[in-house]
Amino acid sequence: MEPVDLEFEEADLELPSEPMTLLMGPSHPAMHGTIRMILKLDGETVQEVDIQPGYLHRGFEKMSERGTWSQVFPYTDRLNYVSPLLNNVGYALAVEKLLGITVPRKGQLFRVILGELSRISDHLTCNGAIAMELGAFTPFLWYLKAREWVYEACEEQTGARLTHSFFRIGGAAAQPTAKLENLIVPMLPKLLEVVAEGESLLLKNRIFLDRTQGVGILTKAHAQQMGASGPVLRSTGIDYDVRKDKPYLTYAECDFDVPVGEDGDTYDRFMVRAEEIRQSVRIIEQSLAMLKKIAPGSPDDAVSVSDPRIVLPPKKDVYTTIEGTIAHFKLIMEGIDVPAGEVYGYTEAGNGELGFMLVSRGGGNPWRARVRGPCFFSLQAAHDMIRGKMLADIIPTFGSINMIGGECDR
Amino acid sequence: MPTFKLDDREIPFEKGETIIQAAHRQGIEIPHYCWHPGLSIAANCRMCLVEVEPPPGQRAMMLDILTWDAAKNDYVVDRKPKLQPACQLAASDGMVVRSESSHFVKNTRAHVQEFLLANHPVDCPICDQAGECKLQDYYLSQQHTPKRMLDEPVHKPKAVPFGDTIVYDAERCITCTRCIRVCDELAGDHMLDLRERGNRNEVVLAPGRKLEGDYTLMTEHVCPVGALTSRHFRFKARVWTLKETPSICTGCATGCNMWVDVDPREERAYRNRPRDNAAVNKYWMCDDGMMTYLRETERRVLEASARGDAGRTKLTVDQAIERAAAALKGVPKGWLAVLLSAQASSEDNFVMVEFARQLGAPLYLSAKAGWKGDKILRSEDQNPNRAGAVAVANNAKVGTMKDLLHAVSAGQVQAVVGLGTDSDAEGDALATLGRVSDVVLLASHDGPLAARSTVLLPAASWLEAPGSFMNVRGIAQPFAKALPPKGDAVPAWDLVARLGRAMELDLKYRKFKEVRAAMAVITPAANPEKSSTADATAPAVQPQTTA
Amino acid sequence: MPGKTKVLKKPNRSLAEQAYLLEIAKGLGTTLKHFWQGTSQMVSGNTPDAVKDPWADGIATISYPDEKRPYAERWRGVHRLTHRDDGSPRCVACLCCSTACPAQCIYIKPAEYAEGDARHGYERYPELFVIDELRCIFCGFCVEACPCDAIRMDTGTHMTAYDVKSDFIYDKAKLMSMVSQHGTQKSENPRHEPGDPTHPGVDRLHGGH
Amino acid sequence: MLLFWISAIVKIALIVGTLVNMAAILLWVERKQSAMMQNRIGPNRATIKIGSLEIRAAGLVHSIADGIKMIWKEDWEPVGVDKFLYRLAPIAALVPPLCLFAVIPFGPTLYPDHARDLYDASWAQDAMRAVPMQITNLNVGVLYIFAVAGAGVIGAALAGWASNNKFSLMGGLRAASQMVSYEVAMGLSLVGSMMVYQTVRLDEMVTWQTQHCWGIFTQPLAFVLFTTAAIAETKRVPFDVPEGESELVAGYFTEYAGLKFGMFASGELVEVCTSSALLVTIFLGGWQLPFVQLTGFEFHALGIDLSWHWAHFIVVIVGVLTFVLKCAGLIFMQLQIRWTLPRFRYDQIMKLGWRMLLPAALVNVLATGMVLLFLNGGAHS
Amino acid sequence: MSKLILERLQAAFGDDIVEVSSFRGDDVAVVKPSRWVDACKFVRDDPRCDCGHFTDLSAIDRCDPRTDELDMADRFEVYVIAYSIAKKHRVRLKVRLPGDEPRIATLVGVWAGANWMEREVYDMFGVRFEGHPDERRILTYPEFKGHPLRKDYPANLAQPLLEYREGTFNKLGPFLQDEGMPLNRSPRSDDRN
Amino acid sequence: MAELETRVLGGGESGFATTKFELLLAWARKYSLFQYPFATACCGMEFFSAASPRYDIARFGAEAPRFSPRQSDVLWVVGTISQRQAPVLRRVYEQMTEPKWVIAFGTCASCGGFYDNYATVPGIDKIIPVDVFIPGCPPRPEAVLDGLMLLQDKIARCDRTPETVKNTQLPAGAEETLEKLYQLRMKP
Repeated sequence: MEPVDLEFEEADLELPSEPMTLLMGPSHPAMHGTIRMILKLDGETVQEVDIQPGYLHRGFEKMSERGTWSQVFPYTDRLNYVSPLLNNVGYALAVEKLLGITVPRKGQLFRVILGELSRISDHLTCNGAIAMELGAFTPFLWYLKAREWVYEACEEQTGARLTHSFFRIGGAAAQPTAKLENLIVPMLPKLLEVVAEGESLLLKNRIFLDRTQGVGILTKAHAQQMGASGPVLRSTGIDYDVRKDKPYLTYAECDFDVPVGEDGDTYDRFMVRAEEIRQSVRIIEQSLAMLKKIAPGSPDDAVSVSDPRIVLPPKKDVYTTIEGTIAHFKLIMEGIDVPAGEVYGYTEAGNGELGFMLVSRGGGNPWRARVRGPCFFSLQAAHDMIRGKMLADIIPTFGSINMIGGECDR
Repeated sequence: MPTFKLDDREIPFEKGETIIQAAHRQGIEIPHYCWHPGLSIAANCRMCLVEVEPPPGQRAMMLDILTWDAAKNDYVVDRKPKLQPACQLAASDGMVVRSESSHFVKNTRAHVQEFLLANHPVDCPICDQAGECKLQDYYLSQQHTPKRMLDEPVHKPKAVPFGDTIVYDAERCITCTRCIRVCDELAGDHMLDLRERGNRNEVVLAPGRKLEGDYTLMTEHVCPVGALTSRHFRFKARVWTLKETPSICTGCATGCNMWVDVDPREERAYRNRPRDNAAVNKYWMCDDGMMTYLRETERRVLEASARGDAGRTKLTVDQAIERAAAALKGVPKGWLAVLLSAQASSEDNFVMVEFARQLGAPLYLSAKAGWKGDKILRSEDQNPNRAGAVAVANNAKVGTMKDLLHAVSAGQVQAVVGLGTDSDAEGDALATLGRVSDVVLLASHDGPLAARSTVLLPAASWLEAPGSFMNVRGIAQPFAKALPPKGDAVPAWDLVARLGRAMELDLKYRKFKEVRAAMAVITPAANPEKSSTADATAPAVQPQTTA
Repeated sequence: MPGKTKVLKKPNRSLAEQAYLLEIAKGLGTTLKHFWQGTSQMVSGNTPDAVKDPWADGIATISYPDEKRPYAERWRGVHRLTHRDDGSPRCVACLCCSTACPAQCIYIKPAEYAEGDARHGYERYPELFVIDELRCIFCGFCVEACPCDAIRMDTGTHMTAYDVKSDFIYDKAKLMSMVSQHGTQKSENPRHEPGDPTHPGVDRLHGGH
Repeated sequence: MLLFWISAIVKIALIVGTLVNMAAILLWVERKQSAMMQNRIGPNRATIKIGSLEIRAAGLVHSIADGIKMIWKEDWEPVGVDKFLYRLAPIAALVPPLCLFAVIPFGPTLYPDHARDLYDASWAQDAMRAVPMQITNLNVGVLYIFAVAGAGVIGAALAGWASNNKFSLMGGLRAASQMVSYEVAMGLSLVGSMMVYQTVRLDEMVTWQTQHCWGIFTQPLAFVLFTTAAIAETKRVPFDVPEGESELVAGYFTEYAGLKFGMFASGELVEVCTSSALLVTIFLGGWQLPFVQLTGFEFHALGIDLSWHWAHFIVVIVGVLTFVLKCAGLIFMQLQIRWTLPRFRYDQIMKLGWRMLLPAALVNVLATGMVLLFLNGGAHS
Repeated sequence: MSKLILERLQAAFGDDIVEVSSFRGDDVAVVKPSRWVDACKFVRDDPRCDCGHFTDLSAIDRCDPRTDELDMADRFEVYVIAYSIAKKHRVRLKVRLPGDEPRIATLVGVWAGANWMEREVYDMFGVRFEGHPDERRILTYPEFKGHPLRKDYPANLAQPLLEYREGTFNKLGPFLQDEGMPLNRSPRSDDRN
Repeated sequence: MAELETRVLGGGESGFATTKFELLLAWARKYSLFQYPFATACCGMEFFSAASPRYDIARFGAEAPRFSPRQSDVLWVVGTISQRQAPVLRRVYEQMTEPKWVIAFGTCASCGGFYDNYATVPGIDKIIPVDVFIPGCPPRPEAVLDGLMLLQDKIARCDRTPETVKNTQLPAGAEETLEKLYQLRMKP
């Protein structure tokens, strides 16, 4: 309904002023290079905002349809490139759901451990970036230092620092190396120390509190409507965590808490992520203990299923036996023959529920591989968090959504 | 129609058909190596074994066997039914056959497959069959267990030359005898045979012979594994990178259906393979037809040119069309001759006929001279589309090349517009063409006519444009575009249409679809959709009738 | 399942926090501590060995290029083509790697060994083996896809920067010149292709044995 | 008279030279200091090679490189700018902080004729032969400072306006309002001090502190307020909203390149120096070192009597050095703050300025007045 | 997982639910286009379904251009996934649309979050959403021609939108204007009565 | 733009006839590289890593990130440039003041990487000149520093020729195959 035309008075009372339109991004330092916001500003207040994603649209879904099921892994690495292993795990689990197979226990624990390390690096980056964008550069660099440790541990296991492409349908590309524990166990307390030190600069500091508390508020109902998930949803007070609500891998056996916030403001999101780092550390410690308990040589003591129709045979077999060579060739040439069907596989990634809607028509290539990038949903909700607030509030709000271009624009 | 039951599915069959045939017709594949729909039954690979349930009231024939019990770590006595080869077992009404649903069958197939692989060399990386090898297919679908035999496999001769076209690898051979049967039954020449027994068994040439004749490549085509490889194709490409396109052989007037395998990355054709069509070529092609893909790139015309006083000058296609149009415009009505081509597609010829009709020009037909045909597939006429060219002329008189040359010598022709470059007339006779002031030629390859043209336009070859051929028996068959045109080449019908438009004729064709549609209306006989008996893309499901 | 929801309450702000100064001073104290640690280490030259002890307090910088961190055993670096015993490439140009490569950065032109070569007629070899290292995404799929252990990424180096695109095109000779982390160029694949002089018992025309 | 002119020119040259170089040095200090805080090494790879000698100077050479590069960087002007104002802005940003130093006493007065003598109060009568360690001794001292510091805002505002860029404009506006607001708090915070010192001349303030005690003890609140306001005036974290990188790209000087950008950047660093110098002068006793009198070291307390007489020029040098070191300490503190704190939001800055600093400054004036009234016991009434 | 939601849906909508299935624990119901919004509202509001959390909305192109006609009757499948945080179950609702001018009513009124997802489906598949408040492309740019996730769009078909460098630099043409798009008019849950 | 042309044309000549002053200037520029990080994607993470305390790109004097293109000397194009992003990148490059350098950071920026599809620009050298390519997906910080040092070398040599093709030792016949390979890739 159009309001009744009452334009005669109000316009005359004040000096005519036009709202200023400001283009922010995509190369704006706070927009992570991939978002453009068109702002209508009244002074410093944001009257209206048009958030335009898509500057990092790289055709993930189209590219997935081109290659085999396995060739999607490098692309998944680059979805949420701050926590690549979680995407690897998410995609592998979705395809495994479609195939109806389960990975041996060691493989599951390995996925949990590396995945949670990835989550830590994600949250370190996000929280560090919030601090940096608020002008506190030092904690950011401290967090980066800690993140390097995580990268170095992951490099030892997977052979790459960031884009690991490590997990496979039906397992992982390799066994954990002997250094797994040596690299992780002494690191974790150090890492928590760094986190605490960074927080000591921020959490009691009124400048930081004023900048984050009451800023970028998302209500419970609205968050659900918008499809928000992960830390953004939990900050509103909803304790939805796929690891708890629909446990996968070995999360059901782990003792960890789901941190939730109170108001859904930037501070809550910061705190939820900070707490999740601590919970992830707990999960890793427990998983390492569980890993130790696996009896060598038992069926559990494998990272991959042994079906040659799904997992490449061991290299030794490929070099020396025709059976291995054939299986190897079939998988390389044609890919895994995934039966027709469609599933929605979802896991808790760094930013929330990472869903893969996979459609197979049989054969080696995905028919459709849709990614539900959690931050695409959160970013949509950002519109309401930003509107009516001040220009400077965009930065922590946007930062705490942890918009990752690869996952958002795909 | 009588039916039998295969894995709970009713399969209709005709009397005398075997189970595998009837299932094959329904699109169900029962694993097999030695059986081939076009060949006689050998039943030696044992891959197609199926379980046949006894008729009601009768006891199943059971055999005592030993099976390995992992729990007891020993063999235990067990029983299994006697399985039957589906390729040899004639179907009977109401029969109940179990293939995939029987664990006995599955178990047996796994073991047959394992047995076939027992001595197989680790050759996939160097084997050209990898990617279309039945051993690979059935390993994953039937066996998928790791190797158990750890001994050194039996070594047999490798890289044995079987004539000029085929190389044989005995280690890869599963002695299914398909190649022997092809020689016997298709070529009618017993050049190959088996020798030795058991794991020494191998295919050998008949003493003093080598693999020769016109159908040697069919031995490679039927080989389900990588034992026989073609010298032309081996080590050149990998089959899984190739893309197949349905096409028609241009070698002779038989019009054998074939697949052309091209590498889309390199835009190059790597081989031809027969495409099953019961009405035309059944499952076969001759060696010359298989090699036509090589001819496609030889002596190509890739740019437009015109002959001037100082030799040929290169032109763009548009310039050449302009020049040709300018020359042809001055030719008085009736003094222009239009030359159709028995090598070009019906669509090209059709537009050419339209062109001629609008100018009132008489039609002639250029064609290759004949070659030696045989009773199997090879037609004596080397031109794939003589019938089509005549059909699109739509009852207009089509003179031969000789007629044209007569007309030229009689001074009745001032200019010629022609398709193709082939001529059945010899060199000296062709020299007569020198009397004609303008010879505009649209050719994909260089040849006797192209050399005598005054304006030469580059046409797309048969792999570079879609079209259709009508074979000697009057069956019009479409073929698809497999490669993008090379150089400046443009489909011939398009060139004719552009030339016509440059001459202010009414030739509106801009898309291939439009040409095909017009052809379907004006000369329905030549339209492949109407008269083709087999869909170009559908798999062969016709029962075989080969002897 | 154990574990529960943990509500993170917003703490009440004390007056000290509201007045900025105290907490700012504490923050300054923390950063001063780091400053003092770093400065004293730098001045005294006692910086911790960042390579061996990444978790040490204080200066954590690896002074690349003067110091280098050894790469992980599994680190996927620049490719190399392995050698056979006679120094020829292990690769048989089966094209598995280029098939598996998501970036399509491997180009192989297979060919048959020349007449007279022991392997003539038996196997193929890569006449051209080119990797565009600029295009490569270092996912390791080529190594995984190789059925012959012919291509490896265990060189323990990273691909360095160039200012010219064509420098990134690594051809067969260059790839074969790369050495693994452990100094070897040999392949670990024990298989002998049939044309190999070391292949057991092959008689070209009649099965030996 | 000749001495006056010579000494004035030497002093101006010395101070301007030092300040401009200080920008380069501070750049290095800032980099190194932040690096140390962040567990890294910081710039160290630039080398000057003189023969076989390689000078790295722990990264100080990088600052030289920065300067040279900046000077020869393309001086580009965006389309549609007001050329005059655009060029004026960087000058307007750099000059006021330099001018500010004119009235700051950075050492005891030097009597060149008596350089080697012990101090004698009688020299002071021969004013013509004195070289005060201050460029000019204005009798409006502090007021001059307010006036000149207030002019500093012009640079930022002009730059923001002239750049024809929305981010610049917002930055300029923010800078203008922020500086004007804090100007008020800054001025009021000093009122108390002026009341205590009973003067507006800076040299007299130092003298008063020499005789009594440092201003930080008489006016602790004013010190805090003035420090806050001074940091705000320098537009650095946590008050760097006019150029807040993550919000306004580079704020009011987004469109400036090359040397002009360098002038803004160094203007900022010079402001850090000046504000430190002001703080030292007003609150930390200026060039005065405890127990060092004009005659030398004097300690008369706790029943100990120590005196150690120095030649006059030594006293002057010690004074200047003291001043420099005090400034350095404050600069260090400012840089430390810059690398520790997050930044305010624009409206929070305004709130802080108007709702906290200003009332506090007023309270301070009131309290000072009452204390003074009480101490003086209504002597003048 | 019980098939509670599917049963409730079938009870409420009868024949308008074209098809239900459960595969690997995923409950799927195909709805007739005419009841699309109603079915979604039902799973959101029905107290026993209670699927208030909007999880995903996207589409699938079921056409294989090699074998199927491009305008096949059920070419596009638009699906929405809804989740109940309290009851921990989720459902996937689908609607099948023809390849020729696919249109469907918008879900923005049901879940505000459908806004961008529907824009994405429009962008990628060309499905129009009737009543959508802000229908424009989201991941590609306004000048983009075609819909990239349709099966008949070649993956590497680059569009000549940018003035690429040709030869020397100074030949560069004028640049694309900023995308002067209208400001976001997305409906918000809280100011919608 | 006219300047640009002289720069491109004259680069080679001035590259050899350098004066003392030019050397001094080159030295200064080499050690004072203000960077504009045009970070869009995954590579941004490794760019952070290069700036992190573990690798500390500041040691090279390339500390200060200036988000205003006017004030920066080197444009790091970090991550995938999509068709939609490309005009923005071009604009940023045009806004930079001379002298300016461009580093293509990572596979995507250098050649599009494995995103050879409708959305991605196959290498930023299609849009702007590039001085240094850093391979890797993403490059590890060591490689980043290698690239930076290479750029410093280039600056010190007064080498202002972006992306000039030098001769490399390739086997006979490889060139045309490579040419073909590239053509195939660049084909729409």
